[in-house]
Amino acid sequence: MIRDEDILSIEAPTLSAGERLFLPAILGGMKTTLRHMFALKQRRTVQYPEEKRKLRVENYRGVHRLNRDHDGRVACVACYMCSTACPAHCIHIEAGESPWPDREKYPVKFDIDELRCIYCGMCEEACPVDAIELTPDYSLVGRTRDEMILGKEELLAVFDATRQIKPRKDPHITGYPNSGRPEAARVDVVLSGTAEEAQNHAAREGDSAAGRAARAAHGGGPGGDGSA
Amino acid sequence: MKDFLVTQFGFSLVLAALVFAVIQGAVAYCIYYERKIAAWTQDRYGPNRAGPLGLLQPIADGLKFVFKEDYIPGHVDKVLFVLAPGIMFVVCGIGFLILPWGGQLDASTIPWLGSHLQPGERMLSVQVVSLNVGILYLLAVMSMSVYGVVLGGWSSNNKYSFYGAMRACAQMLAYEIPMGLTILVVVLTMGTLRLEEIAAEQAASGVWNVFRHPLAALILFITALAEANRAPFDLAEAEQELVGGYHTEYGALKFGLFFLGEYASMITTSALVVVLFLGGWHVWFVPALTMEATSIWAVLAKMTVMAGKVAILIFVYMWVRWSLPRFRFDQLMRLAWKSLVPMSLGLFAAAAGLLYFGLHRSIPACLAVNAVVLAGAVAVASRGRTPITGRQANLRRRTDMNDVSLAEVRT
Amino acid sequence: MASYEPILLRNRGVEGSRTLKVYESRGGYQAVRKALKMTPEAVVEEVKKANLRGRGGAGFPAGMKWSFLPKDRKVTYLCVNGDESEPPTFSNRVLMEHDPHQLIEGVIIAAYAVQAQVAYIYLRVEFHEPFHILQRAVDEAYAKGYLGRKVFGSDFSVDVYVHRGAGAYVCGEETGLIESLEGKRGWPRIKPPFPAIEGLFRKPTIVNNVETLCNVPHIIERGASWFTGVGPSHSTGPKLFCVSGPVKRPGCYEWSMDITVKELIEDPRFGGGMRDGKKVKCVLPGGISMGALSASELHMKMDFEDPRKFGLLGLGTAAAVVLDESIDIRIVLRNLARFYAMESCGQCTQCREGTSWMHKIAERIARGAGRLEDLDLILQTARNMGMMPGLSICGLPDGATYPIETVVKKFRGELEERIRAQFPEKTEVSLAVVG
Amino acid sequence: MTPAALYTLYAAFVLGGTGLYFLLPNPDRGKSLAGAAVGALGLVALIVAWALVGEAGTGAAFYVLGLVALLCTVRVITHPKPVYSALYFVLTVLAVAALCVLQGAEFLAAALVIIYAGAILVTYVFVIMLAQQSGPSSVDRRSREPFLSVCAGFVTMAVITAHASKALESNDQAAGLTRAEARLASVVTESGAPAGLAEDEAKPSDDGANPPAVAGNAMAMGGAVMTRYMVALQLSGLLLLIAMVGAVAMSRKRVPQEGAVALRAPLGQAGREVPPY
Amino acid sequence: MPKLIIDNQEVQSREGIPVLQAALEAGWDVPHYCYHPGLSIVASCRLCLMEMKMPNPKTGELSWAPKLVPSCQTPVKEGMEVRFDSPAVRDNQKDCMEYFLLNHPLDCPVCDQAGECYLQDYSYKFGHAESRMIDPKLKNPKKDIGPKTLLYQDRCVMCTRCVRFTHEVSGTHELCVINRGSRAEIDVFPGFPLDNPLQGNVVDVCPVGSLLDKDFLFKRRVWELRSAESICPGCAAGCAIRIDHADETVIRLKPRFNPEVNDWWMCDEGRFGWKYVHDPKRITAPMVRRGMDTLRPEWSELPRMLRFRFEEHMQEEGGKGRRVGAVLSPFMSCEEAWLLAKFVREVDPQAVLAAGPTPYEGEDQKFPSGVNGDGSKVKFTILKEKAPNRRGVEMVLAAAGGEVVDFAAFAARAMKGEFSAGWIVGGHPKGWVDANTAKIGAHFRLLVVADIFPNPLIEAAAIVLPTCGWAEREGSFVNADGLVQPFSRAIQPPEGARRDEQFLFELAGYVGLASGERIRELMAERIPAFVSVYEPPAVPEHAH
Amino acid sequence: MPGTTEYVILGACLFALGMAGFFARRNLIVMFLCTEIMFQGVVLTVVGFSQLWVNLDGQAYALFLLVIAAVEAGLALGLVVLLYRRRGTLDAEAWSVMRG
Repeated sequence: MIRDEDILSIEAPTLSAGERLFLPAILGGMKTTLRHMFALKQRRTVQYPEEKRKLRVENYRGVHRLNRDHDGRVACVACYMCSTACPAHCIHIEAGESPWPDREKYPVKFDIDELRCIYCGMCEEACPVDAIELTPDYSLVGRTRDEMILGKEELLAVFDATRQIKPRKDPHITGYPNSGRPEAARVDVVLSGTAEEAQNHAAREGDSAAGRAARAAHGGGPGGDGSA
Repeated sequence: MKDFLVTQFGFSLVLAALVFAVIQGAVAYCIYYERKIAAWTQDRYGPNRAGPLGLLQPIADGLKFVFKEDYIPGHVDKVLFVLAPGIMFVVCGIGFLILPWGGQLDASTIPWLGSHLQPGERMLSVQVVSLNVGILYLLAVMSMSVYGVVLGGWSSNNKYSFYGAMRACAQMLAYEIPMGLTILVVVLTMGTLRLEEIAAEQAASGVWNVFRHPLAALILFITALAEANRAPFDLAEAEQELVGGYHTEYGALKFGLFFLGEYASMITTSALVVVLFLGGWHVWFVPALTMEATSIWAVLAKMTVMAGKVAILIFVYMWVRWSLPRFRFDQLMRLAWKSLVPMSLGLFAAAAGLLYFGLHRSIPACLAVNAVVLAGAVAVASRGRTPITGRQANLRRRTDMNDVSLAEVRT
Repeated sequence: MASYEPILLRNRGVEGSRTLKVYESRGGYQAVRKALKMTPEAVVEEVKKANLRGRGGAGFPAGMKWSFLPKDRKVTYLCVNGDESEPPTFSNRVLMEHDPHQLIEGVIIAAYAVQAQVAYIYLRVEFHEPFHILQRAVDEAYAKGYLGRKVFGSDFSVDVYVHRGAGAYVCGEETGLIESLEGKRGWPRIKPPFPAIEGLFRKPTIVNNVETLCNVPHIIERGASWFTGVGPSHSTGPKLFCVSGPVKRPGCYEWSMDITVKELIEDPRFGGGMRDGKKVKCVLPGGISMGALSASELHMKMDFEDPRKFGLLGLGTAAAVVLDESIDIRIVLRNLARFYAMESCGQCTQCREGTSWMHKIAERIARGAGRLEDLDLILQTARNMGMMPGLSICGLPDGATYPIETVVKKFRGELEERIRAQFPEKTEVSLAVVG
Repeated sequence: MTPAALYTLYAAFVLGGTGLYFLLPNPDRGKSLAGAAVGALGLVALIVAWALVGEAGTGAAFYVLGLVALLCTVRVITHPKPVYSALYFVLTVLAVAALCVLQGAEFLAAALVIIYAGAILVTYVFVIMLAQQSGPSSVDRRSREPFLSVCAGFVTMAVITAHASKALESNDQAAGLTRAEARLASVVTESGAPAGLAEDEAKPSDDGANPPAVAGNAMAMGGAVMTRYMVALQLSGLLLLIAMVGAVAMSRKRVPQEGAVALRAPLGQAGREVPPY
Repeated sequence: MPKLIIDNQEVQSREGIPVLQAALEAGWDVPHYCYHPGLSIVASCRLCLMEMKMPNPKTGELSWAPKLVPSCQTPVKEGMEVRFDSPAVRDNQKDCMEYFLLNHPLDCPVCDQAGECYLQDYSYKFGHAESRMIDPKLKNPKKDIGPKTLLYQDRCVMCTRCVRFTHEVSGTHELCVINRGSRAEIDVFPGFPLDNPLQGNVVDVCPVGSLLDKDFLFKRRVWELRSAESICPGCAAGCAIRIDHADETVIRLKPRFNPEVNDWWMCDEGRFGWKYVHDPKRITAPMVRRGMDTLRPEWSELPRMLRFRFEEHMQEEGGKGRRVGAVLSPFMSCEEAWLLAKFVREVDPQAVLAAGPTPYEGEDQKFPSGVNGDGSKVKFTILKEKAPNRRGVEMVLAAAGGEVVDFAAFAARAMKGEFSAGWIVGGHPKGWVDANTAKIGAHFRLLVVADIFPNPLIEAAAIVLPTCGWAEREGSFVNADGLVQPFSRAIQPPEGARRDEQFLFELAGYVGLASGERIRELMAERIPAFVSVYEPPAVPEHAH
Repeated sequence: MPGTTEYVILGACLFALGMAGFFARRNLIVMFLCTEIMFQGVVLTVVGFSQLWVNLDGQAYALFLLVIAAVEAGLALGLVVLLYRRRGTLDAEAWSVMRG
């Protein structure tokens, strides 16, 4: 609601008689365009298929990718933040209980309709684990609409294809310290030396050991998706 | 048959067919030309893929128009929907009939065809029709082009089309008046309605009308822009507001006809300006381009010169289009009714006065009259306050009322 | 220092002091006989007059507490708080181990005064020996008819049960004790209603400390005026003091409450001075919950009022821990914090999370990864947990904040010095989890 | 005019009137082929009548243009969609203009096209489109007293024709003579027109009463209008001015004063519900 | 009706409620976790602390007491003055929120509670932006505490609502608190999982994402859900519930406060018993049998066709004394029953109407159960009558007049061939037609069977109509206590099916859009009970 | 060159058709169109007579007719629009009720 007192009454500047004709201004404008017309060396157009423009890799918003963490697993935790933030409603996620002990959820399905997408980058902003990113790849083509709906495997493949030119940032906010760094410092406070505490502690340690084993069993080494 | 072709009627037929064909081709290349100019203005290359320098682009475009599905939406008035582009095309296409392309032609100089004639035996007018109301014919034809736009807009049964049509209609009606008046200035100066005579007169005296009536020439050029619905007067198809204006619903060949119509009328109006003000086919100090040179080669040279002048004018059209922003509708109307009509009226009255005193051919007198009219316009314009338009006027009002009583306004 | 004859500990060291026979022979069970002849109200009045302040730590006048009971009650319980969990404190244990009948006599008088039909003596689980001693004494008393139906032939009946808890510091808090006694998880109850209105099994209940009740027979026997004559006017009666740490004679001593901390440490009748000639660095004079004194504050009197002047919470259990100069104050801080983090019951948010946070900070400082701002942080945390008046159900967070705050405030210089002196790389804390 | 021609003409009128009656919009009837057929017969009769009265110079152009004018006029009257009526009228105007050209009235023809087709009818179309945007309304589907209207129209037509033919017949001789004289005059009169004028044009006589034989050229018209009809010209200018003022006054949007809005009914409703008088 | 002053505003309150409840009802947003009006008060979260005017012990003057008191524990007294809008209270809320989040993993992105989590809400409203703790967080385990519930201990705020629920409402005592301090955990006794008929409520009472429903786990983010107020059709108790749905799919049910029936609770049977709504075996399209063929008619032509066929039939058979018989299922809403009864009475004024058989299972279950249920007050009951609207249908039949019989009699008369045309409505999710009932189908010449799942009667039916699950239609149920309760539609019927009340509305000869309210208006002329329906009182906006 | 009689007959036909249409049609705009047709008839007639008398009077008369037609169109259409706004219909019958 704009209040009346907030409205500024703006007077147009008073013009001189010559200016009132607008002809000088018009001619001035036309001079400018004429100059451009014959400044042949200034051509800015990139002859696309032959020439390609250099992009700012960090900022360009092209095809999405789904990042892998250091173990090669999909980094996404299926929190739906991207699909919630998406103004075009082009992200469709189905969450499932993750096979890895260090996180709760992972995406069973992760589809992005690249035709619906407006490449605003809100998904990237919304992602709490920096799992979804937009790559500098803009040459996405397809013959059918279905082809333009990228699934999890395709998005991971985009990551594999672009990880050289745009390496993955380390996530800075995450509830899961192990998902980002190879060996995040894990300090548990052992409050006292009672047997019970020690047991609990050992049990938790055991958990993570089991987790490592499970990871190995899932083939979660680098290169493998681990979610298959 | 051989003789028929060198009679005026036969020659006119041939010329009509020739000019019509050339104009259609020229229209296609106008589009190419326009795209190139647009590109250059914006530091781009423009079409450069189809053929060398993209020269085949118009053909590709034309083929595209032809091969697209000719779709008629279900909600339109079918008869008028089909009729409208036809009207547009025909009306814009028949204006060139009275344009003089090259003065007189001595039929005997035509190789082979005129070999049986004596030199000077039969002089042909390089013009399709010579009418004694020539300019009136042109005006009449131009006034009919409104129908194409209006019917196209209305029959589309789409509010954007309809708005576009209404705007085009009002615009054309408004700009026809200054256009007619400036033409009358020339008519008064030249004392004839026949275009070929106007052109010949300028060639004979070597004084183009633009040197006598530069202001009238400018006004005619501006109104010609408006009549052809060209930027900055392309309100009828303002994409930002009206999607595509009156031809929103059109596609394929029918849209192509509208397109052709627009460019054809550009050519016609440019030619009109050239004939009325720029000496038609005349260029100084070139022997081939005088009244007396009537050989076929001279005529061809004249026609080339004429075409060149038209091409330059069309370049200006396009240059203007890619330089200037579009008028708002009220500005457009204000320009017509409050600037162009009074100025052209003044010029017309002054020209009549000059005619009364026999000074109508005098360059200084004419220039003085033009200067006076321009000065008068400037004086009138600078007298008033800057018009406050649109929103600002509302603002003024709001704040004024604020002072009185805000409560009253709110209740 | 005037001479003082032990009253409460008069039977300590006497052969067979735990037996009924010896106790009676040394004048025991006279007071109860006297009391049973008085009206309950008169007994309450007498105790009130004596201004017997609770020895459990808070120092609430016992007589006053008794008079809070609703008049129209049908069932009343008396609970004896023997859950002596405050770290350096062992006076109750001494009382129970050496003179159980003195306690039983006090229980009977108190039960009579509040007209309680049942009395529970709640012991902490670690008190194996006191439990057995006390149980034996109770059995003896039952056998003699001093307990059970119509005690001492009067119309008054009282049953006494000795109960052992399951081991928690909070069970020393009266409502925590009640919960525990009811068989539930031992965490304090919200007040109001106070136990005197609705306590054990939702019935009016009086909870008194062992030492408090041990004083009662003497008040009845010798009169309130005797009691008020002992010690300063606001802190009347005999009091047990515990001394621990590197003093020559650690132990439990009885004296009136006009003794200073310094005397407690230095006097040969008590602590007897520091071992190996070390200097005192810090004393926690009232159990650890009341706060710490620096070496310059040893002139503090061990009564109910003086500690406040030194920034302490109160007299507490009057059990002084002496720390010598060889001790790193960071370790003191850590140990203090760890105790409360361990013992917080987990009910109230401030206490549950605050104590563990303070412990984390203290732990880090002790590990050598402290930051200077951690001192402010720990103070702030302590304050946010709520110092008197507290924000929680029970007083545990108050007890947790005072030692931390007094240690940080009174030894800030040393702490800062220690922090500055630590290896710089250790100050970098793993930031793997920041949130 | 011969009686045969006259009777043919009357027959044409009767047939045409009948046809028109059936062609007039009527919701109870579909498209009337019979009406169209009868009307066509009427037109044929009309052509025959023209042929019977016609002079030698009457060419195919006249028949074609005349038929176009008539057919378009009929469609103007009978078409249920006003837009189409207006467009047919444009065709009528064009046909009439062409007929004028046939009569050598070129300036008039140009004026007809520019003013009628280019301005007046555009305005009509404008108004129709603004007022009636959705299909033919019930107003246009039903005629008002079609029979009586047709009778009135065609009786008038017959009366005018009868009288005109009679008068023309009596004046034919004299008229022919006058025309011949005029043609002669135009040849002998020296051309005083400005340089560049076509040779077949002649300078009008001073008072315009005795125009050149081939009339209708712009110069002659100009001369006539500016001299002989000067007063009429000024009056028509005045008339146009008055009309302009009137039109502006009529279509002016009345901006209500602040606060006065509530007193009046909303604009759209004000007229629709006629309050009881 | 005591009046008290909260933040300088006078508030009218109710007798015997805590100040917190009074403030919530008056619109204050007082943060709280442990307080729940249906559970005992422990005042342990210390978030609702307030300042209170108390008499100065020395002078007796009223002044703001230095000590903050828990508003959940302080009963309302006439004339008392409290304030929440003071620096001390705000500071405490702020500090408390910091404490709550100290060891919280902040895994909102993967937490199912996110969006309806009071840790989120309160830390946004009352908390700090950042935590000052740099030390590693304490990690508490995730536990599988029962077949339907997961416990994420690290998200827990130890409000003990769940524990108190099992103690006080279900009376089953599965949950308890173990360990002390910040390591305190909610847990079950080994070998005794949380598995009682009301256990789903512990998820509801949990103000944070600590207790989660395995059925809903990871299914949806809550902000994608839309809600419809409804009534549980599981038994005749008529618990008020909320249907949370998304994309035309029921996602979960939640109880709605209704002091007359279910208070804040609902049973697991109702909570998880809706799955049949999305069963692929459902009948989804009307079928008309013509000879050997089965046709699929358009819904739009069905009302006219049915009326025509019944009227035609009555013209043929009516004279022979054979009547129309209709069975109205207790799974129908009152509105549907009324519309169908109206139709049947119109085509045959002497039609015989019957209420369909009502399923019963076991005995009524009353809670709290077990040793500690002191029996003084039953807090929740699961009825053995497993149909939502037997009383409603009976009310409609009573008002419909004419001959009304019970189902057994109806079946017997049908077997004798007394009815030539019939309209039998089912709707029981578990099926209801036994072998004997199936036989009556053969005795009808024109039989319409409407049911949600295929049943044996369909074999004999000339016309089969699909009915809807309760989530797909709107109307009202009358519960065991005679309470008329409306329920609204949550989702669209499956492709091909149509809302029953809309179809029957048109069948009964009305035009337009049917709504429960509109039909009740029509019904109210005949049955006064439907003049108004029972709507539970609104829950204070900030209460939870 | 066609003779005067044909023009007169054609003019009469147009005039009469215009008149019939004016009576028969109910749409105000179409009615005005019909009057314009009557003008056309008159124009043809006077042009025909101009031919007959070989002078410009007829044509000049026609020219003034154009003026009248333009004036009529301007005013009449303005009026029609006004009336349309008042009644929401173009039906002439809607204005047949006299209100004095």
